Amino acid sequence: MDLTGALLRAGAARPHVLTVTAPGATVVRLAAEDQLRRRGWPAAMTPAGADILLVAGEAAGLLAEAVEAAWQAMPAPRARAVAARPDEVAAALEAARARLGDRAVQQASAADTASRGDQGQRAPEGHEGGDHGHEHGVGDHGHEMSDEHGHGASGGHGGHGHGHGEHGHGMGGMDMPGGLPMADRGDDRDGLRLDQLHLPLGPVLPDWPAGLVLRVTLQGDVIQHAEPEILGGGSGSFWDEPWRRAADGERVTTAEAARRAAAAYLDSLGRFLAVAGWDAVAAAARRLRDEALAGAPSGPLRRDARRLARRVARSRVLAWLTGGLGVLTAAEAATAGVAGPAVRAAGDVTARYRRWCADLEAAVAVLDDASLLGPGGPGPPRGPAGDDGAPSAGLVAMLPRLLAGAELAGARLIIASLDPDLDQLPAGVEAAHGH
Amino acid sequence: MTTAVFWVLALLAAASGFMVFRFNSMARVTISLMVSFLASGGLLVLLGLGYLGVVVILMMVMEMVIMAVFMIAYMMNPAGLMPMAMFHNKRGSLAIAVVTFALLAAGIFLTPWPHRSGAPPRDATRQLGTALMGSQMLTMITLGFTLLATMVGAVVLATQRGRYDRFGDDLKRRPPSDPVRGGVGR
Amino acid sequence: MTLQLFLLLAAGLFAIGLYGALSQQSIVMIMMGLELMLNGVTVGAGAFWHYLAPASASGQVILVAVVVAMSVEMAIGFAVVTAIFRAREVDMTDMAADLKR
Amino acid sequence: MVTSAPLWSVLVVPVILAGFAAIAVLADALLAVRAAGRPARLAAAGPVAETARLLVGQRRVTLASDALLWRLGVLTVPAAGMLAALVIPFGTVTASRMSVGVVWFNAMEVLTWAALWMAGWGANAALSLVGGYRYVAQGLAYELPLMLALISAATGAQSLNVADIVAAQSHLWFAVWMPAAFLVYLAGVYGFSFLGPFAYPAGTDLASGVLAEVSGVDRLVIEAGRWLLLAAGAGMAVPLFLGGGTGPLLPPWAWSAIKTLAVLAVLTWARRRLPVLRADRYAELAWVVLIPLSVVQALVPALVDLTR
Repeated sequence: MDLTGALLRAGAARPHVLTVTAPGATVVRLAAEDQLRRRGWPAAMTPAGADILLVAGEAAGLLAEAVEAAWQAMPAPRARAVAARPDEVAAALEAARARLGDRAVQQASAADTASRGDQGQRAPEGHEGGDHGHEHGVGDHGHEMSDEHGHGASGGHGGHGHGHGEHGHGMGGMDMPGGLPMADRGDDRDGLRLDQLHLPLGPVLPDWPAGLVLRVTLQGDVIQHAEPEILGGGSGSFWDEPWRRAADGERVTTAEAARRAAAAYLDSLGRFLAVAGWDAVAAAARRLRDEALAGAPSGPLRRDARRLARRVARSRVLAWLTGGLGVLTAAEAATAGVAGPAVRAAGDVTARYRRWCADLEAAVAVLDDASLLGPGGPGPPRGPAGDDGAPSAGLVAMLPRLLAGAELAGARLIIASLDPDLDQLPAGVEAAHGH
Repeated sequence: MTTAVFWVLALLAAASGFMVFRFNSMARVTISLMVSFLASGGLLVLLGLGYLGVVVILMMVMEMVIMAVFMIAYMMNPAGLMPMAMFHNKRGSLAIAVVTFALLAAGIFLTPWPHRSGAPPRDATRQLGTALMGSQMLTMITLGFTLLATMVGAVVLATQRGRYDRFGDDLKRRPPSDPVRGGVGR
Repeated sequence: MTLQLFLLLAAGLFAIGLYGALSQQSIVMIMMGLELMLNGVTVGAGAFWHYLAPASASGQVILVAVVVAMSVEMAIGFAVVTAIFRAREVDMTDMAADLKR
Repeated sequence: MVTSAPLWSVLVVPVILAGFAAIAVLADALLAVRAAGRPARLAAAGPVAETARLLVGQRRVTLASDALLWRLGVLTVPAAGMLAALVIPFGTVTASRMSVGVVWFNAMEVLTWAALWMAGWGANAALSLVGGYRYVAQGLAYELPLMLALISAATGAQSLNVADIVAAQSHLWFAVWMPAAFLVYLAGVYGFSFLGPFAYPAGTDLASGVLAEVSGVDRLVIEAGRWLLLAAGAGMAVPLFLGGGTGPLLPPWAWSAIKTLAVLAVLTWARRRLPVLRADRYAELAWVVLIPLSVVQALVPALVDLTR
């Protein structure tokens, strides 16, 4: 009896998919999330929890390295799928699932992962050294590697736990077990100089802005210093498309723009709620977003969106959890070149997501307005886009100040409540520093 | 049956206690001490002290996990990835420990222990409770105050910020300035 | 299972703890040694109660006192380590031995 | 009257517990399928496929991991649930009629502290480690109110024996006249099974935190452990606050099962209604509001006992 094969096939009926979105590939990501929801395939959080690694868009440069590292970190059974365009998603997922249920393919894959010294089935007890740069938490795949490759076998690979940080360079001569560097100590707000951890967050991280890497210095889980890095912009945001077309002189109706804006707010809310750990409502927001983009009738859409917006905006627990986090005054935001909800909210995380809810209600109110998009209609979801990457460039530039002193959980909420869309940044800003 | 359980627990308690000073990793050190306490708790249950045995298990799991946090925060080499010895006067300590053990062991076997007086109570927990709330009330009060003093003292020693840091020099700042806001908004 | 066996175990735990408390340099490791010594006392007190005077609650009360002593030792110990660490960034007794000079 | 079952019943307890946990998992899958707008008949397929994929999945091995503590931590999660369940009476029988059953339950549930901390530490990955520490912070917040809730029930019955606590509720359930203790207890159940609003150690913001690097059978064991703990918590709520197996018409075991399923249903449903409570907010609430509240609650049965 082929028990393994049967289990493989049974498991492949519902694979967990880790989606990595390349800059400029929001459309592909949306198609992928829609597909996963329809199929009932859960989204994986980490390479360790994933069966299929789906690359949405074309990963290049540092992102390609991060994808490769994530792939190396995935235990068998595993399969890889690449979809450059939205219409390729379904076929890519189906092919990946077929490979996932194929015993011969998976046994080869398992042998492959087992042969990599530090990744085998047999767990070497204690401290096995290895020279792969991919054995870390999700946050840090690949990125550190690219800096360290020149160091040879035991270069530092960043992001290890155990209170160890790493300082990138300078441990070439030290013979550390496992190639792990010792941590440095640093000042902290509580006056205790404890070990620091240098950890890149992203790009392979769930519910994280595509193409963003945040290099953080942690003491405990308090961020002492954060430096954003951008893996490349897109050629204009998907969410700004109706306004861009209107500016080019095309005929765009208010209804079309409102639908896009509503979907954008729902997308942002979905990401924010997922980070806040309110999975059920996050899933509802994403489902509504997919329906809005698929052209669902405006009546039920309006009703459901309003209900969701009110439920989120009125939740006292959520407001209690997010109050006082990441306060951004209107003046500060304006100087940084930020517009849109983040400025109009002028406050903490709570104010920002409530602003989204209000804007969402306003957008769904004009879903049937067939008039031409004018200045009185709904604006672009993140505020007017500029050639220099505004407003998302400004949002990213503010991260270091807002995140310093925040705890990891708070920092994730702050980032999700700003929700920068790196597709707004001009293409080819590879590895540009946010400030 | 009980004898077998005794030997297993006794050897476990002694061996894991010994390993506390053999492991390099602070995590393993702490967990090892925890296992030693769990075995002692089991031995107390074996002796008919159900309540105290289980309380020792309950307390020591919590205490050791909290201890691990501090161990790892303050040690230079918490994961023990780079083996390093941090001893002073290892041989002297060993000699003192061995002599102490020898003296204690000699005492244990040479002392003419008295015979058991009285029978174990039907409910040891009730015996303890009645004693602490009755004849031993003074002990209980002392222990209570000791714990209270410990709580206050430990917080005062460990913390850096006081109310002037939070509420300002005139104690009028509202809301207080805290690095991370709490859930009640005091 | 006799009183002697329990006491021997208690003495063993006490001696191991004593060795650790005397030989270790790091304050937190010394605290581990102290805890282990108190662990020995716990086993001993339990054995005395069971084998010598089970009718009286004194053995149990001693046990309670030892358990309280353990928690006090840990709480104050870590508070002191935190204070020393904050002031000097050390967690080693040898480095905090000003009174020697 | 609750009687003690023979020793072999110790082996039956995990089976019954796993049955309740499986029902809860299926109910949860049903709720998830309904929320996603997919046909309800697909609900059962989810957990089955999930189990299959985890059974064949490779174990993840990370660089310089502490494999011993990692596996020990993972295994302790379901073990804690099963051990805690030993003292829960089912109808009129219980596997262990321990005189200190309430303390035993508490001690076994506290084993998850060590378990999750070890699981987080062992993987040697930053997010996993943060998840492990988060559980300690969360534990410090939920544990003391939970203990006081257990003490309230024990004080009401003047006994630490679960069977006596059931007997003391023959006229009135403790949940009725100790509602605060009951609610705090239910919050504690979420706390030690790190599910729902207390999924903070395995939060999405940490990419599933303590579970981030766990794959294959390990993942299956730890996920099953969460639901076993939830089932154990729901099962213990019945003798502590809901009168155990007492009830009209039906036999006691049926009442135990119905009440346990009802508590499980509430817990499974309510876990989707709230976002994750971060420990930095919840800890202050727990210490400044819930602990005093629980102390006052524990005083109520104490005063009632005195006047009896």
